[in-house]
Amino acid sequence: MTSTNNKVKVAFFDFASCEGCQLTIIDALQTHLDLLEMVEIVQFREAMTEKGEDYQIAFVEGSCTRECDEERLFKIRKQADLVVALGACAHTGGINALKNIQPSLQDVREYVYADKADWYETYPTRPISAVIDVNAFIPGCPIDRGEFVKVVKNVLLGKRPGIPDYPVCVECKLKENVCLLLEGKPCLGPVIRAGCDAICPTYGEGCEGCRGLIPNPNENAMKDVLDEAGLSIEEIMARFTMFNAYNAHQIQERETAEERQ
Amino acid sequence: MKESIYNPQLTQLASVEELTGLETLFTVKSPDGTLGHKPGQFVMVSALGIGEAPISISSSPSRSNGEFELCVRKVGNVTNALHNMKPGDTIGIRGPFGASFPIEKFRGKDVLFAPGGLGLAPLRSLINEVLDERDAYERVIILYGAKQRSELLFCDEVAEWLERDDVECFLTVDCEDTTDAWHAGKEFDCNIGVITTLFPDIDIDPENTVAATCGPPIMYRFVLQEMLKKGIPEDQIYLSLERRMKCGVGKCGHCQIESLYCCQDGPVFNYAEIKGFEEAL
Amino acid sequence: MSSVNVNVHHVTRVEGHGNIVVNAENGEIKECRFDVVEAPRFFEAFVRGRPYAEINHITSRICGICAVGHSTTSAMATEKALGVELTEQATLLRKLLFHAEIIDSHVLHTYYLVAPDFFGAGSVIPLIAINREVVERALRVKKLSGDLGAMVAGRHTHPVALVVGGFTHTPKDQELRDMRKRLVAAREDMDASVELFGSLDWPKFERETEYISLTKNDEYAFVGGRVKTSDGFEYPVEDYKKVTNEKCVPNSTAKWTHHNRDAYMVGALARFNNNFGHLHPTAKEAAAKLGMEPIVINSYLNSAAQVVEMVHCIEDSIAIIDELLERGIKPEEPAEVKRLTGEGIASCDVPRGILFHHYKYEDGVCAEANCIIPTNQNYSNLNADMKALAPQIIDQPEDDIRLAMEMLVRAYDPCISCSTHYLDIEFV
Amino acid sequence: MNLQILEKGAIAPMVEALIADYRVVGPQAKGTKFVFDTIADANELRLDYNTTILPPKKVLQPQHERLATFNLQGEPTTESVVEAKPTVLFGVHTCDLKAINLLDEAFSDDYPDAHYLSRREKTLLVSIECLKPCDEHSFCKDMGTLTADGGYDLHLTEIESGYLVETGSEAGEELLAAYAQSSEGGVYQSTLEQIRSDKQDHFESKLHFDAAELPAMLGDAFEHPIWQDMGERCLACGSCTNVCPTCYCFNIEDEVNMTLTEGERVRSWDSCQLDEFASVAGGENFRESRAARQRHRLMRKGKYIYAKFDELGCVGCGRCIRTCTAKISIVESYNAIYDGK
Ligand SMILES: Cc1cc2nc3c(=O)[nH]c(=O)nc-3n(C[C@H](O)[C@H](O)[C@H](O)COP(=O)(O)OP(=O)(O)OC[C@H]3O[C@@H](n4cnc5c(N)ncnc54)[C@H](O)[C@@H]3O)c2cc1C
Ligand code: SF4
Ligand code: SF4
Ligand code: SF4
Repeated sequence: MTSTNNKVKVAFFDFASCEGCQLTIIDALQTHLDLLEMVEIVQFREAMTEKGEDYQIAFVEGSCTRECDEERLFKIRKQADLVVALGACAHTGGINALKNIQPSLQDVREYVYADKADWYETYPTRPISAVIDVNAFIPGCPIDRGEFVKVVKNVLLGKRPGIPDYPVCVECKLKENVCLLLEGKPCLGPVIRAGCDAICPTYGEGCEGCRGLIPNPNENAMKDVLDEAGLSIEEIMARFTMFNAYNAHQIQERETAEERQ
Repeated sequence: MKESIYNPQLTQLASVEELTGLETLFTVKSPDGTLGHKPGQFVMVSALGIGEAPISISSSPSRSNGEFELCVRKVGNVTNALHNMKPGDTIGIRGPFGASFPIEKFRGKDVLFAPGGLGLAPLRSLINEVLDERDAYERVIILYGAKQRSELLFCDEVAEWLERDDVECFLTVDCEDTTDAWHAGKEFDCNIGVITTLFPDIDIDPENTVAATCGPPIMYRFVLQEMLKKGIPEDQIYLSLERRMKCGVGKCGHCQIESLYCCQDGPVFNYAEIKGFEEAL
Repeated sequence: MSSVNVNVHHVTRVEGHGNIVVNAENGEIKECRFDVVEAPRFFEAFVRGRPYAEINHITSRICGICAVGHSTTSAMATEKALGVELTEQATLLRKLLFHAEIIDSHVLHTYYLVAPDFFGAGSVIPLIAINREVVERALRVKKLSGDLGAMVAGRHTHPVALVVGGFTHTPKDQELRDMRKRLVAAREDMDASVELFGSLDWPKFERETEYISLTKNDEYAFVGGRVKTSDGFEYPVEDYKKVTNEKCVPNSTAKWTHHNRDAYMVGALARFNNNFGHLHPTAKEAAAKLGMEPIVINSYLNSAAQVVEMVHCIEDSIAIIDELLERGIKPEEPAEVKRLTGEGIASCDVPRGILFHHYKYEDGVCAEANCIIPTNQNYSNLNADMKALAPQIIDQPEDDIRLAMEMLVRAYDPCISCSTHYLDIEFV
Repeated sequence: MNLQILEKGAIAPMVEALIADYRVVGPQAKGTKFVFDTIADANELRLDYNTTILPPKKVLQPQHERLATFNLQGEPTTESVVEAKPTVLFGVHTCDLKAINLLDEAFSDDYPDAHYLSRREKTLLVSIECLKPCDEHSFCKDMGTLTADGGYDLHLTEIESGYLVETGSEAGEELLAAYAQSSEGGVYQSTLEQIRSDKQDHFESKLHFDAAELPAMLGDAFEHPIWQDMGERCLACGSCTNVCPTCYCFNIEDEVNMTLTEGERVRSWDSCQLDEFASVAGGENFRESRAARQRHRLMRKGKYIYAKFDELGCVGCGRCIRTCTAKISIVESYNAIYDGK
């Protein structure tokens, strides 16, 4: 997977997002300037003018929110050997998917653009894996700098990306944080994928779930625990949906479809 | 105390031979001239910077010559990295570790080997040890099963076993290959069916038989059943088990089978001793 | 004279997606505009129905680079709505965090995005080969601002500890002391920055316009204050709609604004022009070295004003830390909300200019929301600048026109990701 | 050395003196809780702590540690990394002390672990007698760790006028002589005994049976329904094992630098409660259900470790109960098995 100068060519693309993940990568360069010895960045709109279309790894930030995004995604998929979903928006739909659980999309458009709503194309937010095949993902809103560097190294070595399958509590405990749930504050740490070094609990804020659920979450037990911490069912749902609304919406849709049958 | 038990000894690959699409045989120079292993033992193999994996030593001590062999299936980080290596490349080795097949218990007996798939890798060490001292044993029976012909390992040696009069070797594959690609095992006389289908046709003197088996987890229960049905006493059956291992020296906890550490108490276990452990089989 | 057709699809080195279109036939400009084509994201619509405590963490995600700005403004608006009073310590920490973001954003813009133009580089990466020292300085200052933000709120991109009522985390005394040392050491980098940007050959282009920013009586305003315009108007932030007058424009997902004239400018240059007197003396010296004295009407110099503000924020951060150390820093819980229903409007002057957040809450749940983003407010002015600049350079080769236009767009430091939405919403 | 006595005010100067020569690790406050951490200033030391979030095992087996480094350029080379700083572990409760003694054994069997052992060799243990239970979760009385039975270098017991100091090793004796202003306290011998017998009443028994019966009781409980129940409530977050002073399972991974020219082998704490812990490449997971994993934990504490080291694997510190957000309790589970018999 190397080019003539022996460097892997990588490109960064952005869709509906705040571009915080791309910025985090720029931040990663503060301590890892030697990253540039290993990869050649051929496209990174946020930081450079050149636009190369010859790349092996595509990092895609942002969610797909309109039809014209799909075409761009197909093109990226066709060119890249490896497509990496970068950050929550691309990985789970992230914050953008909150619009999916609003009562109606038309209302959402009109609320913001009033009678001009029709000028603005939009459809329910989708993670990019709902549009194209994705080889790897780097979760988080924003991504974790260290984890990004680790994934790049692993990919260069031919290893799996190395995103943990265990929950945030593991990292939280190893950092010896005072557990927020035990202090009666809501935290999704027990069911959310680690890799952020439990940054939110470390800074006194319960996990909001930006990295998505672990592969086998015990959701019922989690609900009991949050209930015990004094959260109402609405509050529990709000916690779960903040970054995982796409997923929640999908489940809801499936359930209503089943009911109808 | 300055040396880490987790720091591997470095050594080089002497040769690399592709056995099947998934398995490759690596001949490794013994770090100190000789590895000093016994059949059934394993080494922790490092692809430096990638990680470590436990791999059975596939060659027999009787054929060591300052080298030993590893038969590796490509399944993940370390094994993929090994598959990308060429002769002369450096790998790390720790070990040999673990309990071996107690060869003295096999001597003077009829010996029955029942490897399934990659399970031949550790058993081959024992088989060749036995064959190199053939006179010390009575009958030698090998029942070898694989998914399909193209997955049969060590075909040169298998061909030899099939040839020899003093070895009773029977092969079986779950099904025929779906492609026509040539494979060394194409010519073999081969039964179709799972490994247990080979048992009914063989005649053994159970009291005088010592058996060894190794294969994928689901295979044990069925093979053991056949062996017991044949009347082989429980304490004359040995098996080699696979577990996740990170240290190889009885500490990391991954390989625990209840109170046993597979890496130290095993990987070779006597059936009579292990059968009370619910997590074992 | 030949025809010119410059079409820059997705201007690079700005946050978000924008297109430049310049069409001229026989020296006559037919079309000249800047389009925003970023996918709209609908924040104001989807925060409705969410609990108040989430809102500033959600709106933080409007923009990765001014996340602190959005999060702070949002929390302030919620605090006004729900009657929350911050402690003095929390107020100081908010300012300190804000400075971290101003420095971070400005160093990113001036060094990574603007400087390559002057070195003839397509990005900061080849700049490493051309002038490694400059790049290393940029990385150093960026790391400093990032660490400053992390010390206060965990990280600066979507700050964790910044919540309604204050913070969920308090930096330790020792951390403040260590940070102070690094800030003092950064003065050297500031001097070098002033020298570097003072030596650049800024395009000569001038156009009078109205400058709008926040203002305060006792300090250079970033967090809260009153709205001030260079045409002599002043408003409380609650009257923000009198200032912004938003409207939709067909070729843009962003909304455009105007006040006393057809267009106005917000951002570092506006703040510089309106609040020069409150700059730290060292920052005033820096301005002198950069040859700037209010009122500056060359939009390209917005980047130079950012350099002046970086100097100011480094100095003021040192002062804030001194004050915190003197008072004695101690762990605090966030202040409690007094009510669950209410309406609040707040404003901060974020790196790119004046930002408004406006919410209505019912039973602790967001019922209405409106956010007005600085970049939106600059579009009219940017387009007016482009139209004024085009005839002056239309004789030049297309590449030069393209570069001049791109540099102009970049000078505004447009953050398009956050500007794609928003129309005036009447709350009833 | 006979019993010694340290004035209350003598602790701080002793700690300050130790700081000059050692890394002193002791309990300090963190928010509403306590943690073991390096003491920079004697005032940080909180000998009145109840319990810590993580046990002091982290001093001897850190959460993450380098085992070896690799040079990958040209002909590769490797080097062991065995790092140990002279350390005084100050203020260890007797349950944790017992746990350290158990770890000592686990790391020094057939394959001595230089990383743990060299740290251990350079670490002096100053333990302290608990006079009241840390909270409702501890059950040290049941597990026989209410008092120390050797294993320390110095052992403190608080009395009104100061701390009685027992010496458990020559190194402890030297430490006391060199760093503390202690005086002969032989007269307090009977006070000490009185304290030890009085304190029994302040601690409750939590188990409904004698802990010595655990290995046998668990021997019959492999198929007990309690595991299913625990599995349903368990979040598999691994907290119970991470906070346990006698858990030492770990993961080993290799890491490389950005330019792939250097690498290192890193050991981190691992937990048998996590999904992947017992899975192998073929797709088999030998403890796939949360129930099987909870069973493994409780069996290990009450039976497996006993089989290996002749000691129970639980010291009754109560941390796993305290930390579990799903309120799973080893005491309740053991009692349920016992009561159901
Ligand atoms: C005593 C013993 C002897 C053995 N002898 C041999 C032998 O002779 N020959 C041989 O080939 N093998 C042998 N094995 C098995 C061998 O050790 C494993 O196949 C090897 O450890 C795999 O290592 P790896 O780094 O290549 O795979 P890893 O990268 O470690 O992958 C394997 C693990 O990762 C997980 N995993 C795999 N793929 C994915 C994925 N895509 N996403 C997430 N997780 C994934 C699996 O659950 C598995 O646990 C033996 C094992 C033991 C215990
Ligand atoms: S604070 Fe949250 S992440 Fe940390 S241990 Fe508690 S529940 Fe888990
Ligand atoms: S703790 Fe939770 S919300 Fe915070 S960064 Fe980690 S996964 Fe995201
Ligand atoms: S099992 Fe629980 S109570 Fe027992 S030693 Fe471990 S953490 Fe403490």
